[in-house]
Amino acid sequence: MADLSVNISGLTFKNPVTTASGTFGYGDEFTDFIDIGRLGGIFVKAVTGRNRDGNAYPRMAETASGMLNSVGLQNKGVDHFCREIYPKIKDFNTQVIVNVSGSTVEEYVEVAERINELENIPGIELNISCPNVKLGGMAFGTVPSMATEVTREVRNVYKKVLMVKLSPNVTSITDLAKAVVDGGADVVTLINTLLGMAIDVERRRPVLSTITGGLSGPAIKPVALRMVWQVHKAVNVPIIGLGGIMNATDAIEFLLAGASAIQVGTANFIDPQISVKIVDGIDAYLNKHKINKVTDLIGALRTE
Amino acid sequence: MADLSVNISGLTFKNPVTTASGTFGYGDEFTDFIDIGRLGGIFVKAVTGRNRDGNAYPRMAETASGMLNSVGLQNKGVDHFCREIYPKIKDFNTQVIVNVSGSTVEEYVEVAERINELENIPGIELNISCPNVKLGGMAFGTVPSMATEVTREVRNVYKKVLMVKLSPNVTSITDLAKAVVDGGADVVTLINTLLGMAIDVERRRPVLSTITGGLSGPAIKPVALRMVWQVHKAVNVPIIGLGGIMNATDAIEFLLAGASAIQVGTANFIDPQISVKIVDGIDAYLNKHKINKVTDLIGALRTE
Amino acid sequence: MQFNKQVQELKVTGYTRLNPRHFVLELLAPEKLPVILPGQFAQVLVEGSPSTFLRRPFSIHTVDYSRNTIRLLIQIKGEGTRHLARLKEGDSLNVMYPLGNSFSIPTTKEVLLVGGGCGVAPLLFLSQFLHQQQIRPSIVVGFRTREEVSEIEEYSRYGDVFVTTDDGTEGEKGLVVDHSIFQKERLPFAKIYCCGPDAMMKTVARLARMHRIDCEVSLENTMACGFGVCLCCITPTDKGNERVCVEGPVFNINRLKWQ
Amino acid sequence: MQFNKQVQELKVTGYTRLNPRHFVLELLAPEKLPVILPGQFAQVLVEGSPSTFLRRPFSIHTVDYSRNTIRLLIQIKGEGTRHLARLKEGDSLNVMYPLGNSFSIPTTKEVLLVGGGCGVAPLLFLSQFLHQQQIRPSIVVGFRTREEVSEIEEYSRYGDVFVTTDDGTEGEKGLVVDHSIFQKERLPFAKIYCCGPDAMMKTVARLARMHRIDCEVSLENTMACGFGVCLCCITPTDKGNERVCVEGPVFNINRLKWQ
Ligand SMILES: Cc1cc2nc3c(=O)[nH]c(=O)nc-3n(C[C@H](O)[C@H](O)[C@H](O)COP(=O)(O)OP(=O)(O)OC[C@H]3O[C@@H](n4cnc5c(N)ncnc54)[C@H](O)[C@@H]3O)c2cc1C
Ligand SMILES: Cc1cc2nc3c(=O)[nH]c(=O)nc-3n(C[C@H](O)[C@H](O)[C@H](O)COP(=O)(O)OP(=O)(O)OC[C@H]3O[C@@H](n4cnc5c(N)ncnc54)[C@H](O)[C@@H]3O)c2cc1C
Ligand SMILES: Cc1cc2nc3c(=O)[nH]c(=O)nc-3n(C[C@H](O)[C@H](O)[C@H](O)COP(=O)(O)O)c2cc1C
Ligand SMILES: Cc1cc2nc3c(=O)[nH]c(=O)nc-3n(C[C@H](O)[C@H](O)[C@H](O)COP(=O)(O)O)c2cc1C
Ligand code: FES
Ligand code: FES
Repeated sequence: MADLSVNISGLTFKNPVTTASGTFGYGDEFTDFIDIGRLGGIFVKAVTGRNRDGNAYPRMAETASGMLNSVGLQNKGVDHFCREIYPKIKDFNTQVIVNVSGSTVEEYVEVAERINELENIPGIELNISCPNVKLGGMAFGTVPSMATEVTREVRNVYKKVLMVKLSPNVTSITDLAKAVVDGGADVVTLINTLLGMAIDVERRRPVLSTITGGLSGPAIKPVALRMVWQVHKAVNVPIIGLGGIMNATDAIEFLLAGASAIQVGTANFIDPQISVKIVDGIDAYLNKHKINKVTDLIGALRTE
Repeated sequence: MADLSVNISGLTFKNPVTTASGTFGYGDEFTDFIDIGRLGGIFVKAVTGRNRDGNAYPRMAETASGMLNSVGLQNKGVDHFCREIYPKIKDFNTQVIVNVSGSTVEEYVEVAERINELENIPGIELNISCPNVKLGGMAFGTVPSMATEVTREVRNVYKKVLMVKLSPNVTSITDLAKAVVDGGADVVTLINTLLGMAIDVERRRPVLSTITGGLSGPAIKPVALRMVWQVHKAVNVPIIGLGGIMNATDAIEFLLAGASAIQVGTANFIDPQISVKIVDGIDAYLNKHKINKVTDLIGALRTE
Repeated sequence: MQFNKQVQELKVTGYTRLNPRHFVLELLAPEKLPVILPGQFAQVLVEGSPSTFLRRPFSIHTVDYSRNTIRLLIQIKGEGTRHLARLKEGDSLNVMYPLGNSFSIPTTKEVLLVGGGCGVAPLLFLSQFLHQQQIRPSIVVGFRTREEVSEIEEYSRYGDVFVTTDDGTEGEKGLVVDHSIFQKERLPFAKIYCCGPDAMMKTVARLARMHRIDCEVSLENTMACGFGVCLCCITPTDKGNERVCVEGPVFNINRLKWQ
Repeated sequence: MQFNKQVQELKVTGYTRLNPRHFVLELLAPEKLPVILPGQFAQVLVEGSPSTFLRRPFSIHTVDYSRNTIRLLIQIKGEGTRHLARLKEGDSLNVMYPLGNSFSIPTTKEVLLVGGGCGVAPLLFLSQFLHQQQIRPSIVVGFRTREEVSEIEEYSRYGDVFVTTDDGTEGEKGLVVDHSIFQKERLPFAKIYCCGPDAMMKTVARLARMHRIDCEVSLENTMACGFGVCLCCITPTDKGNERVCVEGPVFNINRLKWQ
């Protein structure tokens, strides 16, 4: 049994396998299938300042080796989270990170301040892929100066580990990574979904009510892996990598590219036990290759 | 039999199905499999100023519903093209468009000038996804001002139909589309490949000699379709759409999103007869839906 | 009662082709079946079908605790179902089940079941269940044409069956909702359970409201997970957007805000 | 002679499992077989294997014009070949063939064939072909272990066969290139044809150069198309980067710039 633990900005994860926000609910739906305590951590779904109904139906379209979603941050708001959800998840035997979203800098700050008070939440993950209402719908995560600003404002009020999750829909992912590190991010998570679209040719209509939506699943893995690699070379903070991870081999690819931990997203829908299987698969790989600790894999890609 | 012909900036294509540059050679390898005269057009592979050897082996990695390539514009240069290739392809009974590449503005201009002299080539497609040596390897196609400049310089010397093929690796595809239209492009083609990466975990090395490469195939279709739709709403020139088209249904999705014609790329590798099958499939769709002419589908997506 | 969801490899022990578009799979569980209620569904992994990335949801058609089997009634629609239609006895199938809520237990004996197309799937299980509660429902089922009419003997065991076909080749001609049973001034039912295409369910709901009959419908929706975590399958209700895969698929029509 | 490439649905008429890792498929063509030369290969579409997007290349193992069949010798490596291993007689397979160039016709009778692993595949066809030219080659074939040694009788029909196994359980112990035939001071051959893993071919090429023997090798490479249009499968030669699928897979070692 190899040492699977990783240290991410001072937080110890018992292994590098975590679950992606929006694909794992608040963890409770998974207790039928797995022992959540076997995971390195879980990223619970986006929390915003107030209740959001999300987008209209239909919200999902299957695509080649992937899916599009337009859930639209449906959640009951930070009050409800602190009051109703937190008590249920605070004693999970794993790191519980909250994904924080908003449409204005003030909303991000407000949510971060509230989550800061929750003792058993050691970190937040800022989801800056949301459209910024003040910036005419342009996502915070696509303009470096905006990304720095929202990170800095949250950093001012948030005292624990601050992770920022980047959108892949940009010309230069390294510019965005540098921007959030400048703003005070301890960790960068990448990638969120690629913006995509699907059309029903029989009805001659978009499949999603929102026309476009977020593409996830194995289809995006090559792009995600490339971005992790680019950011790993460009910034000096730990990276959490994700995008299309379906098995231990995929997870190891991300570690080699420079991720200190990985998140399992869409794969949870197909096999709710997959995250635990990936923990076992990484262990088996390390044993097979006689590597004592998983940290020896991080960024260990040979390119000479 | 419906009317399949489309008019693209004054050029008549007998149908909207063409083949993508770099996936169809110079057409000759396909004569064993199909009658090239049944296609609307063919886009032959990239021609540069001088001979290029391309990148080292390995140049290909299979990915989920797609592939990565790092061919690197291998070709024998514009002289060789005009002397050796042009005579062989000039009498194809279809529109033959030449894909033009370069590392400097001067190289693009030089190639465009030479191709301008070839009577039976009615248009060129500028591939501005290549890294710009003067701009430190940043692609022309990712910086709007550079995209405008290279288009304008080519426009000055090129008198026939000027198409510009855009890279999807940008924050705003509409900014790039507007930039090349400002520079004088008659038509925009989208999309080129997404930048991706693959890792061999057994060898702990990148699969490609160049570490990163271009992702193509059905995996990228949702992104391509989204970009065609966005550009269709933003600019007023005809669009040629591509990215992951594997069958007639996919092709029709692109037409509905706003493409006046489509290109078949990676699918040619799997089924060299697919382009002709797509022509037949579009015809069957039109007949089934009692639509007289294919142009009625262009941009006909219902979103109200 | 516990509702532990399972992911199991079930074995195909029976395959019945009802007609060119429909077939029934009988699946044997490797362990004792969990408690399953009528209206619940299963998420099926379609292995070996390149264009089928996500699981496919199907209602539980019948449950046989003595044989430890469940059955699914499947209509061939696209790649996934086409692939399932090629399964053979002895093949195994990865299934997540039981999922979703269930039809409520009626407080009356005057029960009507209405089903159209593959929407009949959960109604056979429901009629068995009602039978156990000493309730003999009326069952109206609609099909496209005579050759698609099937399993009528099975339904007849548990209720009084009325058939419609779109083309009138069997039973009354027309859609399910055109059946003469709905034409009476006073419908002799206190509860309706309905499953089928959206348009049909909306018509039945309208009839039920008109006649002040309590009515539950089983909704379809595009699902990614099927167990409540993706929020892709919502429907607007009096409590906001609810998940069809957890709070549903069965909803009382009073709670729905049909678009 | 014409070399029209075809895309055809071939029918599986024979399936022989040689050992746990290797099997041979016999495939019947729907029309008269095209002319096929030794060293040419086929691109096989692996239907129903979700992770197999592109075709898979395999050398033509044998050709039987009288039965109108070809055979492929396949080693199970990953998803694609695992899936092909599940084919059964009667199944059909979409195949593009014949592709690539071929081994040259020797101008001498002193011919040596060297093959290792699934690299033996094209050598059976080549020995049949040489047999027709009244040439009886020496054939050195290497396997991992005794249970993988196969088709020796077939090779023996056309040449003198020498076997090596990595573990020495049959023939000489060691790699193909360790065989005593290579230890002689003067090798009695004027032409070597070789196919197998890169490292093996490089060693053979070194030996050939040392002994001034003309030598052709059949290269592998990662292929997307297999018929010359994608430029993914290049190898550096004296004429620059050439396509293994068109200018190859067979190259004279004098033309190669081994990395
Ligand atoms: C709770 C629930 C219970 C169901 N029970 C049954 C059942 O008992 N028997 C049965 O035959 N079918 C049932 N369905 C529908 C079944 O899930 C779909 O027909 C199936 O997923 C289609 O898969 P496919 O790969 O063959 O088709 P695809 O290729 O995915 O799609 C073919 C066509 O069907 C449509 N479609 C796909 N999935 C759905 C869906 N979930 N809802 C509505 N339309 C869809 C697509 O838009 C497309 O037009 C149920 C669906 C739900 C949500
Ligand atoms: C011209 C040519 C002729 C060939 N002839 C034969 C033959 O007669 N019999 C035979 O068994 N095999 C032959 N091969 C190799 C065969 O094509 C691969 O083993 C096969 O494609 C693997 O497919 P897969 O899906 O099972 O494995 P994958 O899952 O694709 O890969 C499994 C492993 O094999 C490696 N691999 C995959 N494709 C190739 C390739 N083309 N070349 C080298 N390594 C590869 C991968 O990197 C990976 O490590 C030939 C290859 C070429 C190029
Ligand atoms: C249905 C769905 C909902 C999601 N919701 C969120 C969210 O609330 N916040 C967030 O940061 N990312 C969200 N994501 C993005 C995922 O966390 C992840 O970044 C993305 O899906 C790529 O990973 P994958 O390919 O492994 O799924 C969501 C993804 C899906 C599929
Ligand atoms: C092997 C390969 C080589 C390519 N070469 C070129 C090229 O020379 N010029 C160019 O503009 N695009 C080139 N492309 C990009 C394609 O033309 C096309 O934009 C891309 O593959 C997306 O379409 P697809 O998914 O249908 O393949 C190449 C793509 C592949 C796969
Ligand atoms: S399908 Fe995921 S929540 Fe219902
Ligand atoms: S595999 Fe495409 S050129 Fe050889």
